[in-house]
Amino acid sequence: MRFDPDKLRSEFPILSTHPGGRPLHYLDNAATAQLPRAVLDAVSRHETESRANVARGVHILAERASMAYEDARGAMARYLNAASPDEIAFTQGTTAAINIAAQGLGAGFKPGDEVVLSELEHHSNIVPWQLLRDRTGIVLRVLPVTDDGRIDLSALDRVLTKRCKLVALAHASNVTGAVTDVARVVEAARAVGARVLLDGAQAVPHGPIDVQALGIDLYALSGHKMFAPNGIGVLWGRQEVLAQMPPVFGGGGMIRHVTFDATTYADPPKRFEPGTPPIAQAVGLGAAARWIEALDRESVVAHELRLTGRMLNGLAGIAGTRIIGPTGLQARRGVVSFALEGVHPHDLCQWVNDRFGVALRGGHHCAEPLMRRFGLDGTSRASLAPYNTDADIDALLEGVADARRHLA
Amino acid sequence: MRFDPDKLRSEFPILSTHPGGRPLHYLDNAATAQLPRAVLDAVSRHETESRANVARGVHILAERASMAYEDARGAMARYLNAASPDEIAFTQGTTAAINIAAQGLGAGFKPGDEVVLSELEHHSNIVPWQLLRDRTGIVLRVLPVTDDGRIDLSALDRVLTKRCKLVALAHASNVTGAVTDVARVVEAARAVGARVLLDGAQAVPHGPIDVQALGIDLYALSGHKMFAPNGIGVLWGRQEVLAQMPPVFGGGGMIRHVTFDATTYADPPKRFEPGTPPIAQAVGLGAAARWIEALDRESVVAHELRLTGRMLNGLAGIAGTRIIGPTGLQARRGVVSFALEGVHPHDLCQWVNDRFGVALRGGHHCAEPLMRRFGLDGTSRASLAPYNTDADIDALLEGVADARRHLA
Amino acid sequence: MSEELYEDAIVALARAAHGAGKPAGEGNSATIDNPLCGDRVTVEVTLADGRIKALSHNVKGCLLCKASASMLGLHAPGASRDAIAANAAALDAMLKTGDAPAYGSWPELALFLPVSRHKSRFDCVRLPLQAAAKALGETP
Amino acid sequence: MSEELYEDAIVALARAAHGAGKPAGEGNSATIDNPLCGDRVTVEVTLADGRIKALSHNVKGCLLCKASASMLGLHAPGASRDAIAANAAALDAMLKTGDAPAYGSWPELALFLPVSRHKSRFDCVRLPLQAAAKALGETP
Ligand SMILES: Cc1ncc(COP(=O)(O)O)c(C=O)c1O
Ligand SMILES: Cc1ncc(COP(=O)(O)O)c(C=O)c1O
Repeated sequence: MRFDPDKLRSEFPILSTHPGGRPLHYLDNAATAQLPRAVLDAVSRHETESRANVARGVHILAERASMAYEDARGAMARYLNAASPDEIAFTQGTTAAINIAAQGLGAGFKPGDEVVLSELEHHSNIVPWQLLRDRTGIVLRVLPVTDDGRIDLSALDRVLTKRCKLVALAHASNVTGAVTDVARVVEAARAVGARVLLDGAQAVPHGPIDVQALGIDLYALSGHKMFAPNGIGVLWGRQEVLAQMPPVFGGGGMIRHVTFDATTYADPPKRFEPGTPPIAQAVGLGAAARWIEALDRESVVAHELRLTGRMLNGLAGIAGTRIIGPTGLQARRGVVSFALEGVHPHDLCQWVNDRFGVALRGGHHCAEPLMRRFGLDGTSRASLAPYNTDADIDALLEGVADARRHLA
Repeated sequence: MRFDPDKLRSEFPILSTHPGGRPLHYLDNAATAQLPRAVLDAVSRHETESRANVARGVHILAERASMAYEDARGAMARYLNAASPDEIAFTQGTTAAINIAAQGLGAGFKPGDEVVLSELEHHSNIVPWQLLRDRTGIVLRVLPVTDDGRIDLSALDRVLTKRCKLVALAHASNVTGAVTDVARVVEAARAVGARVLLDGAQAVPHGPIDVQALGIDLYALSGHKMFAPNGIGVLWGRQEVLAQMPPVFGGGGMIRHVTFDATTYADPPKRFEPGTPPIAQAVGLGAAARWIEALDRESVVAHELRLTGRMLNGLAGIAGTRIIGPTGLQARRGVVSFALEGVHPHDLCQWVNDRFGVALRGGHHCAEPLMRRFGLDGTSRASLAPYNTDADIDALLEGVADARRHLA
Repeated sequence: MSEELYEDAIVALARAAHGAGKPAGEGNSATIDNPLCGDRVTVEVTLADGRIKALSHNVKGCLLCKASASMLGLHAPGASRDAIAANAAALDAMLKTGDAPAYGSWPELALFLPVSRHKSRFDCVRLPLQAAAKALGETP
Repeated sequence: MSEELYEDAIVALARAAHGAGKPAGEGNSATIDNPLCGDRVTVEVTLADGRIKALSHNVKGCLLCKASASMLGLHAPGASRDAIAANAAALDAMLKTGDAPAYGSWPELALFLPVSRHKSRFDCVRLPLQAAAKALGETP
C-alpha cells in the first residue's frame, strides 16, 4: 500500500483545525509532535476504564493499570530492541533520563574522570553533566562541530583519553538534523573503556531503534516528540549498567525495605521509578510506539527525505538564507535550521505564522554553544513528521520569501 | 443547592463502568482518585487544539500552550493561596517534589544538621532524606506516633533541637487519615529556627489549602490524588526559600545562559522545571483545582465525615476488626485503615473486590515504619472521595463481614 | 472449574498447613520476600540420596501463599529435586496460560488455576516453590 | 487599527533606530536579557537637572525590540524620569488589556497594540523600557 500523508493527516485531529483562521502547517515537530487518534484513544480509554495506581493493588482496576503499565514497558523494550523490559525505566522525559543517568553513573566517577560531550548538544545533555562536575570534580571534554553542523568525529582520537568514562552525544541533532555515526563513537569509546550514552530525543520519532545493534550502554528519549503525551520518557540501560547505578530520587515503589536506619532498594527499573509513575502517559507512549511500528517505514523515510530536499532547495533559492547544518540528504533527519540575513528568527517565525499558518521554532533551540559556534543568537527551524506534505513546504517557502521582502 | 453525590458520580465516566461485571465501589481514592469529565475534557481539548511545546515559541499553538501552562500555574497558586504563581514549581508528583526539596535545601545543610520526620511518613517523605543523609551527613530524627495513629506532637520539645533545620511531615496520613496540627508544628519549628515542609499528598484532594495561613515554607502535592492526571505535581515554596535552592536536575528551560565553562540558572520556578514539562497534565491539574473549588465545600466535608463515621461504626461492629488510626471523627480525613484478625489484607481486598466490587488497597501503603509501630505487615484501607455513597460503604461492610466468615 | 480464587478447598489446604514450622536449622534453608507486598517465605529442606527427606516452611503471607506452601509440604517429602522443579514449571505455565496444569503435576496445583486471572497474585503462589528451589541450591 | 504585528510604520520605526549606538560609558548604563530568547538590550542615560540629557541603546534582538528602543531613543532626550515610567506603565497596561494606550502617551506606543494578542512577544517590546528604568536606578 502506498504511503499517503493526507490519509495519515486525518488521524491527527489537531491538523484539521484552523488556528488563527488558517490551515495549520505544523513544522515544529522537533519541539513536540502531534497526537494521532490511536494515542488519544488509548489514553482516554485507560483513564475511563482502567485508571488506578499501579503495584500492590489487587482490585480489578489496579490489576488493569499495572498490566497496562507493564505492557507499555514491553512495547518500549520492543521499540528499542532492549534485551529485557527490565532495561526500560520510565522517566518524565529525556531531560530527566539524562539527569538520572548522570547522577547514577556519577556515583562511580572520581575527580578527574572525563565525560565527553559535543558542541551541538541540547542543554539537557550539557547541564546535567555540569551539575555533576560541580559536585564531583569530573572533567568535561567537548567534541567540536564541523562547518556543516555535524559532530566532528575526527577529533575523537584527540578528545577521548584513558580518563574518559563516558561519551554522551545526541543521536540526532535538534538544530542541524545531523545523525551521529554511532558505530565510530562506540569503537572509539570501547578503545578507552568508556561507556556510551545517546540522547535519542530527535532520533526515536523517526522509527524503532536497535540499542543492541548500536552497541551502546544508555539511551534517553521523550514521548512527546514521538507522538505520545507529555510527561513520559525512557531511560534505557544495559542491565549490568543500570544495576551498578544507585537510586537518584527516593520514595514509594523503588524500595525493598524501609527502616529509619537503613533502606534497601529495588532492582532496576523500579529503582529509578520512585513514586506514582506517569501511568496513563506510559500507556500513551506504548500506543505511540505501536503506531510508529505500523507505518511503512521505507515509504515514510523516503517521504521525509523528499520533503527535506524540497525544503533545502527552496531555501537555497531565497537570497539571504543560510542553512545551519548539512545541505545534503545523507545522514540527516528532516530538521532544517536556517538564518535569514537581516531578519530576527522570532520575527520570521511570527511572520510565517501570522500570514501563512506555518508553525516554526525560532531561537537558540536550547543549544547555545552551537549557536556560538556559528556566530548566531538563534536560527529558525522547520522540522518534519510523516504527516507533513508538499503544501506545508510550499507555505514555508512562500512565507520566508515574503518575510524577506517585508522585514529584511 | 444541596450536595448530591449521585449527581457528582455521573461526572465520572469510570464510576458507571462495571469492571468484572459488578458495579464499581471505588474506595481506593488515597492511592489515586478518578477523573471527572471536566478534567478529561480539558486535557483532550488541550491535546487536540493547543498542543505544542511551551516557551520560546511564537506560533499560535505554542502561544496557546504557554498560556495554558501558565494559567494552570495560576490556578494552583490560587488553590494553595500562594503569594505568587512564581512560587509554584510543577513536578512529576509529590515524590519528585520532596526529592527536589531535599536536594535543593540539602545544599545548604551541614553534617550534623537535623531533619525531623515522623514515624507515620510515607516512604516518599523518608527515603529522599535518607539519600541526603548518605550524601551529606545530616541526622534524621523521628517523631513517634500515638496509639490512635497520630504524630505525637508532645514529643516536639524533645525531638526538635537547635540543630534542627527542617521539620518535614505529612499534612494528612495516607494510612490513618490523621490530620497534623500544623500550627503546633510551625510554632515549635520557628522556636528553633527550623523550616517546615508538608507532604500534602493526602490533604489537597479535600479542598483548597492556605499555605500562607499555615505559616509553612514548602508544600508538596500530587495531581493524580486530586482528580487530575498522572505525572504532575507541585512543589510550592516561599519565594525566598526557593530562591536559595540550587537547581537539582539540569536541562533546557531552567537556564539563563549556557557555556561549557559556566552555566547560569533561571529564577524559580523555572529553575526547578528542566526539560519539557508535563504540559497537558498541568492543564488537567488546573482544571481539577477549579473543579474542586466549585464544589460546595461544607457539604462535601459533612458528606465525607458522615460516610467515615458509618465506616468506622460498621467496622467496629464486625468481630476481629481493629482500626489503625483515630476511631473518632476529629481532625481526620476519610482514610480508614483496619486489620481483620486471621485474614491477610490482600486476601480481604481480593475477596471484597471479586465478590462485592469494592476496590480497597491492602499492604504496607509505603509506610513500613508505621506498620512496624503497630506490629503489622499491612492493613486494608478504604479511602473516600466526594463521589462515594452509602452504597459504597454498605458494600464494603458486607464484604468484610463475608470475608471474615469465609477466610478468618 | 471454579472461577473463584478462594474455593473451600484452597482455604482448607491453607489451614491444613502441611509442613508448617519454624526452620530447625538442620537442613538447607532459604528465604524469599515478595517485593510487592512484603510477604516472606522461609523453606528448609533436608536431603538424603538426592531426594527430599524433610521440608518445613514458615510463611508470613496471604492465604494463597499459605495454601501453596501447604501443597509443597504435602508432596515434597520423598520427592526428587526434579519433581519440585517440574511442578514449579507447571505452576508458572498454568498461571501464564490459564490452562489446566500439566498431566502428572500435584493434584492441588489445579486449585490455583483461578489465580491465572490475577497477575498481582502470581507471586503469592510461586513464592514457596521459589524458596524451595533456592534452598535446593538452584537459582530461583 | 491594524491587526498585523509588522505594520510598515513599525518596520520604519525600527529601521530609523533613533538613539541607537554603543554605550559611550559616560552615563548610567544597564543591560537586560530576555531570558526566553537570549535577546539583550543595553541602555545608557545621562541625566541633567533630573531630566534625561541623552540616551543611547544597543539592541541585540528582534524588530519589535528594536522598534521599541527606537521609540525610546526618540522621546527620552529631555524627558523626565516620570515620563519614562508613565510610558512603561502605559505599555504594560496596553499589552495586558488590549486597549488603546493611555491618553498622553508617546504616539508610537499605539503601533505596538497588536502585540497584545501575542503574549510571547510582550517582553520584546518591554525590554528597552525596562533597561531604561534600570539605568535610571529604578527596580525594573
Ligand atoms: C502521604 C503521601 N505522601 C506521598 C505520596 C507519594 O505521592 P506520589 O506517588 O504521587 O509521588 C503519597 C501517595 O502515594 C502519599 O499518600
Ligand atoms: C536533542 C534533544 N535532547 C534533549 C531534549 C530534551 O527533551 P525533553 O525536553 O523532552 O526532556 C530535546 C528536546 O527538547 C532534544 O531535542
